[in-house]
Amino acid sequence: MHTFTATTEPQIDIDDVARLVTPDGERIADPDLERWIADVDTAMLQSLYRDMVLVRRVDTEGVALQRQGQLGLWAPCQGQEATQVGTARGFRADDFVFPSYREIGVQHVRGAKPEDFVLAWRGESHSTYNPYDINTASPQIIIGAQSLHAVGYAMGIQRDGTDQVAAAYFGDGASSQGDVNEAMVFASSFRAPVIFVCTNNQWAISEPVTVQAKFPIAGRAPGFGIPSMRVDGNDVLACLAAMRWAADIARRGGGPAFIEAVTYRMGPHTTSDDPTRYRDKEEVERWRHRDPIARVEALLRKMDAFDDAFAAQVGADADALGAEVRAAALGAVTRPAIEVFDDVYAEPHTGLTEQRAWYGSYLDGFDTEAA
Amino acid sequence: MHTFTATTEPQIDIDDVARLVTPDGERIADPDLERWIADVDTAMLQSLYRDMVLVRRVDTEGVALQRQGQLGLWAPCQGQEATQVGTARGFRADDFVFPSYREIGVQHVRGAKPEDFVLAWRGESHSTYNPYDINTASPQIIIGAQSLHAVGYAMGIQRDGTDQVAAAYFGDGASSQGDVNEAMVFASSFRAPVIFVCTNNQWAISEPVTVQAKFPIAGRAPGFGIPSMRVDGNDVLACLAAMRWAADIARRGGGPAFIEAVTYRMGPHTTSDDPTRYRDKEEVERWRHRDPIARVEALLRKMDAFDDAFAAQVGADADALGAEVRAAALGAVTRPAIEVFDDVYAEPHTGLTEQRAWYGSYLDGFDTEAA
Amino acid sequence: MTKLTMAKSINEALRRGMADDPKVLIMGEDIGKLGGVFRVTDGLQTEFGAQRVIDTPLAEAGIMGTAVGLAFRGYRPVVEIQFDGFVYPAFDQIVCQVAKLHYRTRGNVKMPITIRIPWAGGVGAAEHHSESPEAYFVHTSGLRVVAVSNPQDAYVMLRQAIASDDPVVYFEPKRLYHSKGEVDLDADLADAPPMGVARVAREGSDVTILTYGAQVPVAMDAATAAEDDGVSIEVIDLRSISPVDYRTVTASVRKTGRVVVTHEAAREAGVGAELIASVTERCFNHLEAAPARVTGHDIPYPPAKLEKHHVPDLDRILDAVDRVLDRPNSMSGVSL
Amino acid sequence: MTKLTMAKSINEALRRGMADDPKVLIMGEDIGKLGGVFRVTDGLQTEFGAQRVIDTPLAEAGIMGTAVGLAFRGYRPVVEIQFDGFVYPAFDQIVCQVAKLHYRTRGNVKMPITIRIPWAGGVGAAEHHSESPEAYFVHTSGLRVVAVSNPQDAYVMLRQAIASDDPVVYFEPKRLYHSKGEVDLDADLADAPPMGVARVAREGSDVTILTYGAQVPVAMDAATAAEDDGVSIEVIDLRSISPVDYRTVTASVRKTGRVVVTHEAAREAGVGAELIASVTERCFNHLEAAPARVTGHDIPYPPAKLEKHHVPDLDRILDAVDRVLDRPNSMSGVSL
Ligand SMILES: Cc1ncc(C[n+]2csc(CCOP(=O)(O)OP(=O)(O)O)c2C)c(N)n1
Ligand SMILES: Cc1ncc(C[n+]2csc(CCOP(=O)(O)OP(=O)(O)O)c2C)c(N)n1
Ligand SMILES: [Mg+2]
Ligand SMILES: [Mg+2]
Repeated sequence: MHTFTATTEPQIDIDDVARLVTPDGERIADPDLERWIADVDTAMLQSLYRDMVLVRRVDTEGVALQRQGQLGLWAPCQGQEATQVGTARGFRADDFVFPSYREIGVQHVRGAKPEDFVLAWRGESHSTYNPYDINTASPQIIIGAQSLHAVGYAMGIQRDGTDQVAAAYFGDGASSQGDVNEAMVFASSFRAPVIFVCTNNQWAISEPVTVQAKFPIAGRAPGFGIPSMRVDGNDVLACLAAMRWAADIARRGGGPAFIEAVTYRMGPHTTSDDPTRYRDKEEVERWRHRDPIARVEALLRKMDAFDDAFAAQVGADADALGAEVRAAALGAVTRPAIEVFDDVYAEPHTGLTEQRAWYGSYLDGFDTEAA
Repeated sequence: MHTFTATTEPQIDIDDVARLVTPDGERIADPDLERWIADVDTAMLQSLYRDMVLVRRVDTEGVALQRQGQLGLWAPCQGQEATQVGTARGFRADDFVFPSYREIGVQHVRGAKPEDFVLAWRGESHSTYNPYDINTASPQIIIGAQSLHAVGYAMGIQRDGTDQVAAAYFGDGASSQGDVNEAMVFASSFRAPVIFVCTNNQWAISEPVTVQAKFPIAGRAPGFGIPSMRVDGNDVLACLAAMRWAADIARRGGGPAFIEAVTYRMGPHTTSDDPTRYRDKEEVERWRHRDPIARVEALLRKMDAFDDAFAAQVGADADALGAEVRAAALGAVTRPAIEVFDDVYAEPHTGLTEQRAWYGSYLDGFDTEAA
Repeated sequence: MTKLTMAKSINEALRRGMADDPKVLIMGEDIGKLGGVFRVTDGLQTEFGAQRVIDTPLAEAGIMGTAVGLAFRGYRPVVEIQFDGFVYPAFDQIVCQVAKLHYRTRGNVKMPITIRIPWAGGVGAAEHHSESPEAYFVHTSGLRVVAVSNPQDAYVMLRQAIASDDPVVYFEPKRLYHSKGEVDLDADLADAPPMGVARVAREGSDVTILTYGAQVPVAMDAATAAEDDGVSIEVIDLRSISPVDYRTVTASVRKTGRVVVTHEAAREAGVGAELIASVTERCFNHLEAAPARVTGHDIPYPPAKLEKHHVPDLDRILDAVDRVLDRPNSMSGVSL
Repeated sequence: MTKLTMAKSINEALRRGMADDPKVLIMGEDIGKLGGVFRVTDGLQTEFGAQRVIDTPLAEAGIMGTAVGLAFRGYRPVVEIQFDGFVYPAFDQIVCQVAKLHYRTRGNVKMPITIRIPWAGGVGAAEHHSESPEAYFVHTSGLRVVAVSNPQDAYVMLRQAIASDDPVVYFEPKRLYHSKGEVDLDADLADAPPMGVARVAREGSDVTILTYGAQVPVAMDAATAAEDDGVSIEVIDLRSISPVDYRTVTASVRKTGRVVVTHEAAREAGVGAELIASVTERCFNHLEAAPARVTGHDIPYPPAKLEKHHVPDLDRILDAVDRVLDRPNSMSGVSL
């Protein structure tokens, strides 16, 4: 037979995913994932839980700060904590990650500091942390562009002969972009150690995933020669396992791997968005019962590893982080006007030097007038 | 199982294709293709043969004209006649086809006139025929761009409620372009009646297909939900059958279909190219034994349908066409200079009207000086 | 006449454009149920259905390339690019296909595509959401480029763009979406000034300000302020920035002899450069002073908190007015 | 000194750039075994291996985007775009990433990428193979843009571009690939004029011609022809078109008071517009006549048989020289 037909029906079953913990918090076995989490003990599970709670707290704080006019915009990640924390915990510190604007949890796991979550959304700067400090690029806004950056970075890893990996995070909407598909072509052609994480949160602003794909997005990668996995994105254990599976392929010289994490954007696209215009409350409610944090709490309780002291400690940590985030926003100091000219070029530039000098004297003119 | 692995080994077997006639001209049965050529009788087979011979003759003439300085460039299609003629014969006249620069055979089947093959390569105009006369767009030079045009055209067909189809031809190299992948996304999302024909002639200028794809290109489409077929591109019957299979899906409202025709570019990329720099003679020789025209001749002989009279008639037809093509090139008259300003806009344009008037008077100045 | 916001007047132009011609359809990201991120297409999918108001996959090259195919088939697509900074993935299709197909096919294939671009800054947005890419399109032969500054023009010019058999890039300033103005929805379009004609937004005799889009109200404010200072400024709203209506422009410059151009886009090889070069070529002997540009700096659009130091404001325009009048200004004594 | 074609001098610059710095690598379509469609990368893959001379899949966005990733990792990619007309699929990555990443990351991430573009017309090529897209990049803040006109500059400036920590778009005129000139391959690059400095290609006192790339030899021929006519022309080869060396330019214009700009690209919002606007701003009181532009028409690049009516030639330059000297010319009596 030389015909290829789509192997799955044109309908996307959100339960047709690899999974280790059911929505009710029951630990189940999965043939693909099991071996990758053999070492995960109670402490580790608790720490995954803690990360998710912290991320949700940062997110809640971000929304609140935006409502209070402290931030220009915020892109909530509520509902996606397991995808972000679970996969990101699968990296080594020396791997390099290219996130998109919604990957608050990834940034948190990579080591972002409180101010890093808010200063860009406040409009103080286009990005915050130095990417080399936490081996994580500034969050990308141009949909899909970072997928190629990750492949290029991975090509650099190959040339350096190390066993690091690079990774790109992008959404279900992004999967339609030419860049993302070219990234798969290049990654496959060069067998680059790169991991693609497609966060299928069911929506690209107001467009349901079915506008982008009538078949599972994970089903695209194999056509490019890239092994892929469709995982329950609300199951933090499964997400961790999926990333370990993928990173292992890449690290061992097996080339790229692809993860589709099936999850849900519980909030609006951003604080500017009004999802009541385009989606049903019922859908949101259905997904509320699949909450990624509640799921781990249920599992921990079944394991007798969730007591009041633990809950209180995590709550206190989250409060502390939330307070720090808030303080960072409120305490932000806008840079002097003249700094708009900084860092356009790495080396001196005659044209800009002249414009900068002129603008400086123009601004000085106001001081003089005022004086 | 929720993992997807590439179903084929990372190596591309050129004989792993749907086929109806072996390289030796033996008619074999193929489960996927058989029903689509039930009506093909001897006369039809002879006419397919004739088309291929004519196309090869146009191609030979084009190369010769270029060598003689009559054309600026030529992109030979030798070796690809079966792919082009076979698939193009599967269309209806009211279907609409978007070819690339090498689709001489497609243009021939669609009704291009002798001058249409040479005037653009001669530099007289960017394109020749009126696309609406033969329902075929001007050959596209920007790699892959036309794939999206075909999808858009097909979306128009859907809105008009007819059972026409649109088709795009592009190469193995083109399969890497973002546009081609976006075309698959849009076609699948809208279930547009469009057929993608990827002519895998093993080379994109100097790059072997393995730079673009380590796995069969036809294997990509199903990931987008598009049924595909990998067909022997040197088997004109199989190519015809493949197009009928694809067009039937599209016409019946089944959405897009994808054909990968596995063939070989026997000549250089263009007359400017020197393939001895990058590929082995042996490979070319191996493919010479798979010649698409000799194959049909052998089959016709086995069927006792290839006699001297037939051969002579086809040869004479080819000679006549070749002579017309040559005459069209030699007889071409370059347009007046001022026509560079024609057709930039459909409606009057103040800026260009002014530039045109100035240039006219500038040119007139020379006449005056000369007089 | 009806009082409408600019967003609503664009919405009306789309509605009536579609009602009048079944070949008109609109396509873009989130334009259906959501009605666009700026609500400009609000209600249109309900009214005209998903076949004519098409939510596309998230891929700008795909949107533009399929619009080209629809135009081949005789449709007249109106494409929405969600924000100015997201037009670049479509750049190849715009430059090599939309702009060139009519020329390539010697007039056989028309490209009556309208490309709507919510445009420019001053709205406190994130990176890539405040760009002014108009010069790229002005430099591209085969396109027409317009920029609107008020609800009435927004309405009429969009209808004209849709009716044009040429591709038109239509820039709509985001920060004016909610500004209101009188719009005559029922006027005969044949009576309206053609898309290519500039408008003298304010008459004056000392200095000509050439501008377009969201800088028009800023220039008007500057003119008002200058009046108190005894300076009479003529403000020309170009409306069409390719081609430019040089009849109107040169008439003004011949009168005033002094020119200030203002736009938000970066200065280098921007539309202002073209305007000054053309004005100098056409009116050299009438110029009393070097024309002055007031533009964004030659920097990427800065973070929101700093954008007011990038987008030209009233003070920077007045400073340039002082420059062309040879009065003390920020460049006094500066030798370039 | 060695006599080399421009193609060979670029090849040498790549070779030595790679030999000097293991982080330099080159990537593009057909640059390996074939040595590029113009043979500019001939022999480099044999010498440096397929890890450093990378034949990429056929996708320009992919090439540019992976180059960005390699730069993130500390590499210094030199990207070849096969022909000028094929740079547009990479436009988004160039404008939004290559040009902006240093600014976005406040200097933390450098983009030392060189983008080589075989460029412009006059070679009888098919559609899309003769484009002059330089103004798009000049208008893009964050990029440096250079255009070379002779083998020596081609060699030195490519080495400088590769060594620069900023992204540089490097235009190489196709029709000069086979022109020969003396090249000093062993000169200390530190002694060479910096990339941003213009060159007075010929001194003169009556008229200044500003140009770059393949128009430089045309302008030189025009200057020679004008000499017979008693007109002394100064020709400035700008070399860097962003930023422009206005020190050299204004010094010349202050001397001659008359300016002609010539380039192949379309006129509207082209580099010539910027040059005239800037020269007018900087030298208004020294100008004796309106500066004149000699450019491609505002049309898509025409078919090869007609290109000589599009690309400015000696006659059109001399006509413009007559214009700025107020001698009879094609515009005499034309009122704009
Ligand atoms: C090239 C480009 N086009 C459009 C946008 C506008 N935009 C921002 S987010 C978004 C939806 C993205 O959806 P998805 O990829 O699923 O990610 P999610 O927001 O769900 O995390 C769109 C259309 C953009 N940022 N970049
Ligand atoms: C966007 C773009 N990039 C590069 C080129 C230059 N180019 C012309 S043909 C070609 C190879 C195309 O290979 P393939 O798609 O396999 O088609 P084939 O030539 O084999 O028919 C290349 C790189 C182009 N025309 N357009
Ligand atoms: Mg999404
Ligand atoms: Mg090929």
